Amino acid sequence: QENYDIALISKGFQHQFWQAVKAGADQAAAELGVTVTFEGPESESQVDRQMDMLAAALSRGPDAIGFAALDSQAATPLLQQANDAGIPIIAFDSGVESDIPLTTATTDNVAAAALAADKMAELIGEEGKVAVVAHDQTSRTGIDRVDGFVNRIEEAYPNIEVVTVQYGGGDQLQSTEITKSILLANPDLKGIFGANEGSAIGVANGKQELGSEVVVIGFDSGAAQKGMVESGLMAGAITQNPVGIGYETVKAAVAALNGEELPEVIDTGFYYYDASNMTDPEIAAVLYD
Amino acid sequence: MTTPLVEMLDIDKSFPGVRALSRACFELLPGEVHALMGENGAGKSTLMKILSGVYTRDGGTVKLDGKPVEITSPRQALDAGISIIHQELALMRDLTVAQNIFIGREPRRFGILDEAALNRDARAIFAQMNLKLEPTVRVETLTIAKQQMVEIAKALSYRSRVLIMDEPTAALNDAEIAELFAIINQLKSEGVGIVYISHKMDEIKRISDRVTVMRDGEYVGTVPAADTPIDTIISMMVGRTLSNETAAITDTSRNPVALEVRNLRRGRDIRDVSFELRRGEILGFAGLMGAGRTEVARAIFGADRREGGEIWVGGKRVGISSPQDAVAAGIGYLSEDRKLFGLATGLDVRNNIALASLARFTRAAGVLDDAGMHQAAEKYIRQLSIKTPSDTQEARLLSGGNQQKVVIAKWLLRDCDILIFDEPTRGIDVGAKSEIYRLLNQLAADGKAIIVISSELPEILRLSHRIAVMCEGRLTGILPGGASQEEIMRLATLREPAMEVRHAG
Amino acid sequence: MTDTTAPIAQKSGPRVSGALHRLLAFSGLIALVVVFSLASPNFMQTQNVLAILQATSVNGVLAVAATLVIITGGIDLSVGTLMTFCAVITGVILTYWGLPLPLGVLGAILAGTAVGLVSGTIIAKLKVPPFIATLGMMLILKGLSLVISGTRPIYFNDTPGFTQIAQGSLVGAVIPALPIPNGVMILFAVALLAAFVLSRTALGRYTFALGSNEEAVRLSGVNVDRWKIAVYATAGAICGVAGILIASRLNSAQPALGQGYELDAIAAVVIGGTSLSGGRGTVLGTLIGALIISVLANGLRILSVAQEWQTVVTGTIIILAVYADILRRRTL
Amino acid sequence: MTDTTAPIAQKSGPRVSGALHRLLAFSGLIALVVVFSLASPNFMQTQNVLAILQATSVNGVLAVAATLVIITGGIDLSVGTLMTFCAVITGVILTYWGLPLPLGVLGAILAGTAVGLVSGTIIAKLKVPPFIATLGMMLILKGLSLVISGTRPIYFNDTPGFTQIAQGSLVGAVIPALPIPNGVMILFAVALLAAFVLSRTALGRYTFALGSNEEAVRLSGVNVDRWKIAVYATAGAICGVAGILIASRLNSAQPALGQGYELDAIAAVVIGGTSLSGGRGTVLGTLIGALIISVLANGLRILSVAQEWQTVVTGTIIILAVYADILRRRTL
Ligand SMILES: Nc1ncnc2c1ncn2[C@@H]1O[C@H](COP(=O)(O)OP(=O)(O)OP(=O)(O)O)[C@@H](O)[C@H]1O
Ligand SMILES: Nc1ncnc2c1ncn2[C@@H]1O[C@H](COP(=O)(O)OP(=O)(O)OP(=O)(O)O)[C@@H](O)[C@H]1O
Ligand SMILES: [Mg+2]
Ligand SMILES: [Mg+2]
Repeated sequence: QENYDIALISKGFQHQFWQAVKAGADQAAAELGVTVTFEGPESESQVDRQMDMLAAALSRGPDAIGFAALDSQAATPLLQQANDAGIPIIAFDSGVESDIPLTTATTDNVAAAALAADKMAELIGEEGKVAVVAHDQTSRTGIDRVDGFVNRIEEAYPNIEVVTVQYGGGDQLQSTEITKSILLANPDLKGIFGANEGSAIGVANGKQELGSEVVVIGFDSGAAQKGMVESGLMAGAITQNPVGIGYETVKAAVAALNGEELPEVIDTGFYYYDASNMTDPEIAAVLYD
Repeated sequence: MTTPLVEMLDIDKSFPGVRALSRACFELLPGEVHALMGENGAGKSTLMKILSGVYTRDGGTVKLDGKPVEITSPRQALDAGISIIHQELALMRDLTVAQNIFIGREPRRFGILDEAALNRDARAIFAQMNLKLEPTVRVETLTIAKQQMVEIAKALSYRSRVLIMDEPTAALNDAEIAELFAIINQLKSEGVGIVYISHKMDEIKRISDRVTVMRDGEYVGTVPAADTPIDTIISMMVGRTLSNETAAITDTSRNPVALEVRNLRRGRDIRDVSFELRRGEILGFAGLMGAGRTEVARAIFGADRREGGEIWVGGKRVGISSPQDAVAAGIGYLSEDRKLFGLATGLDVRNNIALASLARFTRAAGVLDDAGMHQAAEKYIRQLSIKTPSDTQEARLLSGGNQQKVVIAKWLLRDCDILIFDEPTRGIDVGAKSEIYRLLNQLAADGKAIIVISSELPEILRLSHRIAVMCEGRLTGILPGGASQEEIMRLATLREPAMEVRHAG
Repeated sequence: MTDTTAPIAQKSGPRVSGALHRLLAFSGLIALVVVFSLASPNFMQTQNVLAILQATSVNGVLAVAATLVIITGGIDLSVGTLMTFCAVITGVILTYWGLPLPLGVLGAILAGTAVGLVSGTIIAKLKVPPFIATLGMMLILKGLSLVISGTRPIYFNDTPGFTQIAQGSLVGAVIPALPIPNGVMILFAVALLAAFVLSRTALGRYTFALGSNEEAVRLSGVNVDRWKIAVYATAGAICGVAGILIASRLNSAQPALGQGYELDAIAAVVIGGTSLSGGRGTVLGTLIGALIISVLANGLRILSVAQEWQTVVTGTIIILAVYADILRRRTL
Repeated sequence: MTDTTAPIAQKSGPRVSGALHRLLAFSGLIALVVVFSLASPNFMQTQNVLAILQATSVNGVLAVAATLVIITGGIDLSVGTLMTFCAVITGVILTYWGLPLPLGVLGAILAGTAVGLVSGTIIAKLKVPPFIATLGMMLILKGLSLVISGTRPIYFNDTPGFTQIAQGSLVGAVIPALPIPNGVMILFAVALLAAFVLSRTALGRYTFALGSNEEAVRLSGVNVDRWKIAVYATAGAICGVAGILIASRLNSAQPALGQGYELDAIAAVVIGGTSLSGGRGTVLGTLIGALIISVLANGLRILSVAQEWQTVVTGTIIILAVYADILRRRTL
C-alpha cells in the first residue's frame, strides 16, 4: 500500500470538536499508513479563508481531500477543479451540496438538536420557558442546531416557549455573560440548550455563578462538559462522534484511492449522554476530552 | 490721494490668557513696502494672520480697496489677492518643492495633474528669483534657508496684490537677501503692496517706505522710513530710550574651568569646536541663524549624536551619549524651542519644574513626595515671580514668558553646575527679559558656569563675559565681553577656516 | 480642583477640569442604568448588578492595562491574547506540572511582565511603532498559546479552590447580603493600584509626561526608554492578572480565546475619557467606560434586543462618547 | 511617532527614495518565494501561483483602500466589515430585488462610498479620531450587515455570471495558458487606478499633503475637510469593489465575515513601507505587502506547517519587516 497524502480542510481548528476530528483522522492515518494534514479557519464565518486553504491544499497535489464545507456553494469551483484533477473528495461533518464528494461522513445536526429538544421537554415536564445559547448566527451548524431545536419544540411541545436565542460566538466567557442575562431576565426559565461546546460550557458556568436550578442540555463533549454532566450541573448533552468522523473520513479516502465502492453517506451518529450512561462502552467511545 | 490697498482699524484679538492685539491699526498703499515693527510678542504676526485669514479677529474693521471685508479663511485671503510668507515654515515635507509651491492650484489637463507644467512653472519662478533649485526634490531634504526660499517662491507664485513677509530673511544669507530685495523692488514697481516684518534694522532702512510700530498689541505710530532715525524707531518699539547699560564685566579668567569641549565634530554641522567655560562665567554664543550653535549645545548635552570630540567637566573627561548622561554630569540644557522640547504642556507647573529631578522626590517603592515637590515649586514660583494661580495649573495655560520661567525653574531645581541656555528670551516680553537677565547674572555670581546662545546681539553684549562666535559650524573666534557689533559680525560671516582668539584687556 | 482663576484674562468661561468629563461619562452610565431599570424590572436586581460587575471584571482589568499604555501615547493590541497566554502559563504550572496555586498566580503575572518587557523593548529600543509591535505580538502570543497548550483547554480540576479566585466571594463570607464575587474585588484592587501608581509614583508621573511630550522628557535627562519599557511591563503584569481571572472563571485556560478583546478594552479606555494621543486619562474613567460597555451589553440582552442591533448600538455609543468629549474640550 | 530630533539638512550620504525600500520589501518577497520553491516543488506550479494571486485579491483591494487613508495619517478599521456590508447590499439588489447585475455592482460601490463619506465627515467635521470613528463604524456595519441580510448568507444563484466576476478568466479566454482569474485582474486594476489617483490627481496630491502637514495645507487655502472626506469616500468605494469580489468568490454575501480583516489589510500596508504617521506610501508597496502575507500563508500551508505556528511566524515577520524599514531610514 502506498503512503497516501490526504489533506483535511475542516471548519475550525482550535475548538475541541475539531481537535477530536483531527485525533480520529490521525488515528486512521496511523493505522492505514497514510499522511494526513488538518487545517481550518479561525471562525466559522471565514468562508473565504477556507477557500484559500482548499486552494493551497489542491496545489500541494494531495492524493485525496477531506472537506467540511463552511458554505458548500462557495466551494463548488474548487471542488470541480479537484475532481478534474482526479483527486477524490470526501465530505465530512456537514454535507456538501454537490455530487462531487464520493461520500459524506456526517452527523445530522437538525436531528441531533431535535433530540436535545425532546430530552429538554422530558426534563422540564413538557411545559415552561426555555432559551438557546448558540455559537454562530450564520454558520451551517449554528443554523441547523438552532432550527432543529426550535422547530422540534414548536411542532411537538405546544406548552414550551423558546423565549430567546442568543449567540456568543462559541466563546465561553461571552456565553456565560449571555446566560446570566437570560436567567436574570427570565426568572421562571426552565431550561437552556447550549448548541456547541463553548456555548454549553458557558451556559453551565452562568448557571453555576447564579446558583440557578435551570436545566442545561449541552452539545458535544470535552473534558469540561463531561465533568459538568457527571456533577449534574448539566443534565446531559448530545454528542456527535467527532473521532469517528475523522476516522471514517480518512478511511473512506483510502478506500476511494484503492478503488473501493463507498456508501453515499457514512452516518457517524449522535447520542444523548447523561450521568447514567456516560460510562457505557458505546457512549464512552464517542466522548472525547 | 490713492485709496489704501489695506486698512485695518481697531483690531482686537485675544487668546486664552493673552491679549495679543488691542485696537491695532495698519494701512498699506499700492506699490509700497511697509515695515511692521515691534518687539517679540508685540502682535505683528497675529495682526497679519488676521489679514490672511488664519485667525478671525475679535473686533475692528478690515478694508480692502476702501471696502470692508470679512476674511475668514486662507482661501478667501488668497482669492482677495493677499498672500503671506509665514514666520514658521509651513511646508509639506514629504512633497517636492514644486508640489509645495502650487498646492491647491495644481495645473491640470483633463482633470489630471500636469506635473510637467507644474515643474516648468516652478522653474520659471526660480529663474525670476535667480534661485538654483530643482523643482522635483523633496522639501525635507532641503536646508532651512532653501526651505525659506521655497516659502518665498510659493508666496510670489500667487501674484497677489498684497504680499506679507513675516521675517523672510531670518534664515537667508546676504546674497539671497539681495535677490529677495531685487524681487521686492520689481513687485513694488508693479504696484504690489508689501508688508515687511523683520527684526533687522538695516533691512528696514534699505527696503521700506514707511514703518508702523506696535507695542504690546497696540498701534504706536507710523513714520516714513527714510527720515526717521533708527533710535527713534527703537524707542517707539520699547517705549523708552534703551540705555546701553551692561553690567560691569567681571574677570573670570582665573576661575576654575567648569566645562571644556575639545574638537567637537559632526559632519558639516559642527566642525572642530573647542572652548573652555569657567565657573562664574557667562559665555555668549553669537552667530547667524544656522551657524550651528544649537547643534553644538545639543551635541554637548547628548541630545544628538556626535562624531568626535571630548567633553571634560570639572577636569574629568565624561562620556556623554544621552541627555541622561549630561544631566548626571551636572549639565542642564534649556532648549531654544520650549513648546517642542522644553515643556510637557499637559502636566502642571509643579511637575514640569520637578521633571528633571523626580528621582530626588522618589521615596520607597517609587512613591513620590508630592509635598516636597509642592514646596520646591512654590519656592521657584516666588523666586522667579511665575504668574500662576497655583502650582497645579496646567503649564499650557501659562503665558509664554511664564512657561519659559517654568523651564528655567526646572533646571534651577536640578541644580546643575553648567547651564546652557539656548535663546532663553525667545518670545519673552521686555519685563520678563530683564528678569531673566538679572537671574542669569545672579547665577553666574553664585558660581555657576553658563552658556547663553542668542540671535540678538544686544542680548549677547549685555550678558556675556566672553563671546564665542560661530559661522557654518566652526567657532570663528572668542571675543572679550563688550566687543563691538562689527567685530562680532565680521567673525559671524568669516567663512574661511580661521580661528582668532583675542584676549581681554 | 483648586481655584483656577488665572490672573491673566480668562474670557471664555470658567475652567473645568477632567472632573466634568468624568461626570459626563458617569452621567452617561447613570442614564443607561435609569433607562434599563425603567425598561425591565429585572435589571436592578442585586443578582443582575453582580452579574454586570462580574462581566466587567476581565474587560475592566484589560482596560486598566490599556489605559497605562494609551496615556504614554502608545497602544496595545496584544492585551487579549496576552491574557490568554498568561492563563495558559498558569495552566501549565498548575495542571501539567502540578505546582501549588501561588506559583501559578505568580507565573501568570511574571509571564505577562516578561512579554510586556519584550513589547516595550521593541517599541522603545527598536522604535517600532506600538501599533505594529503589539499587533505582531498579538499574533505571536495567539500562536504560542495554542502551541504551549497543545491546542486544547487546560483544566484546573486538580487545583481545588482555583475557581474561587474569581467566582468565590470573600465579601459575601463576611456580609452575606453582599456576595460581591472576588473577581470584581480583584478588578477594584487592580484599578486602585493602577490609580495609585499613576498619581503617586514616579512611574505614573513619567507615564503622563511621556504622553505629553516625550522629547521634553528625554531632554530633561530622563531615561525615557527605561520608563516606557516599564509601562509596557506593568501593563503586561496586569494582563497576567486578567489571565488568572478568566482562567478561574472558566476553570480552564482556553487557548483559542482572546483576539478581539483588545478592541473592547481600548473602547472602554476611550469612552472613559483617556485621549488616544496620550498625556491624559484616568483609571476611574476607564472603569466607568468598561461599566458602560457591560451595562449596555447586559441591558440590551435583558431587553432581548436582537444581537445584531447590539453591535450597532455599541458602535454608535463609542463614537458619540468620544464626540461628546471633543465638544466639551472645544467649548471650554 | 518618528524621531523629532532629526536635523533639518540630510547631509549624510546620498538620498535614496522609496525605491530602495520597495526593493527591500520586494527582495523579502523574492526571498520567501525562493525559500518556498526550494522547499516544495508544488509551490511554483502555475495553479498554485494563481491560487496565491486569487488569495491576495480581496486583502489586496482592502489594503489599497487602507493605504489611501493611512497616507493621510489616518487609519481605517472598518474596511473588513464595510466590504461585507457592500457584499450584502449587492445581495439585496441582485437576489432579493432581482435587479440586473450592473446595478448590483454599482450598488456596492455606492454603498461603500456613502459609508466612507459618513466616516470621513465624522473624522473631518466632528474631529473624532480616525481610530474611534472607524472602530465605531466597524461595529455598526457588522450589525447592519446581519440586520439587512436577515443573518443568513445571500446566494447569487439567480444571477448567472456573478461568480465569473472574480472566478472567471478573461485573460484565460484569450491566452489559454495564462488563466489569470478576473479577481486578480480587478485587484491590479484597482491598484493601478489608486496609484494613478495618488500620483496624478489632485485627490492624490492632497492625500500625501494631508499626511505630511495638515496645517500647512490648510494655510495654503485648501479645503482640508473636503479632501479628507473625499479620501475616506474613495477608500469606501474600493471596499465596495472588495465586497463584490468576495461575494463573487463565495457566490454569496456572507454577513458574518469581515471583522479581523482590517488587521491583515493594515499589516499589508505597513509591510509595504507606508508609514502609519502619514505622508508617504505607495500602492506598489502595499501590493507587495499583501503578496508577502499570502505567499507566507500559502507557503507555510504547502509545507504543511502546523497552523498554530503559522500565526507565530506571521507576527514575527510583521515586526521584522517594519523594523527593517526603520533601520533603513536610520542609516540613510
Ligand atoms: N495661537 C495662540 N495662542 C495663544 N497665544 C498666542 C497665539 N498666537 C500668539 N499668541 C500670543 O499673542 C501675542 C502676540 O504674538 P505674535 O506672534 O503676534 O507676536 P509677534 O509680534 O509676531 O512676535 P515675534 O516678533 O516674536 O514674531 C504673544 O504674546 C503670543 O504669545
Ligand atoms: N528639523 C527641523 N525642522 C524645522 N526647523 C528646524 C529643524 N531643525 C532646526 N530647525 C530650526 O532651524 C533654525 C536653525 O537652527 P540651527 O540649529 O541650524 O542654527 P543655530 O546656530 O542654532 O541658529 P539659531 O540659534 O539662530 O536658530 C533653528 O531655529 C531651529 O529651531
Ligand atoms: Mg511673529
Ligand atoms: Mg539655535
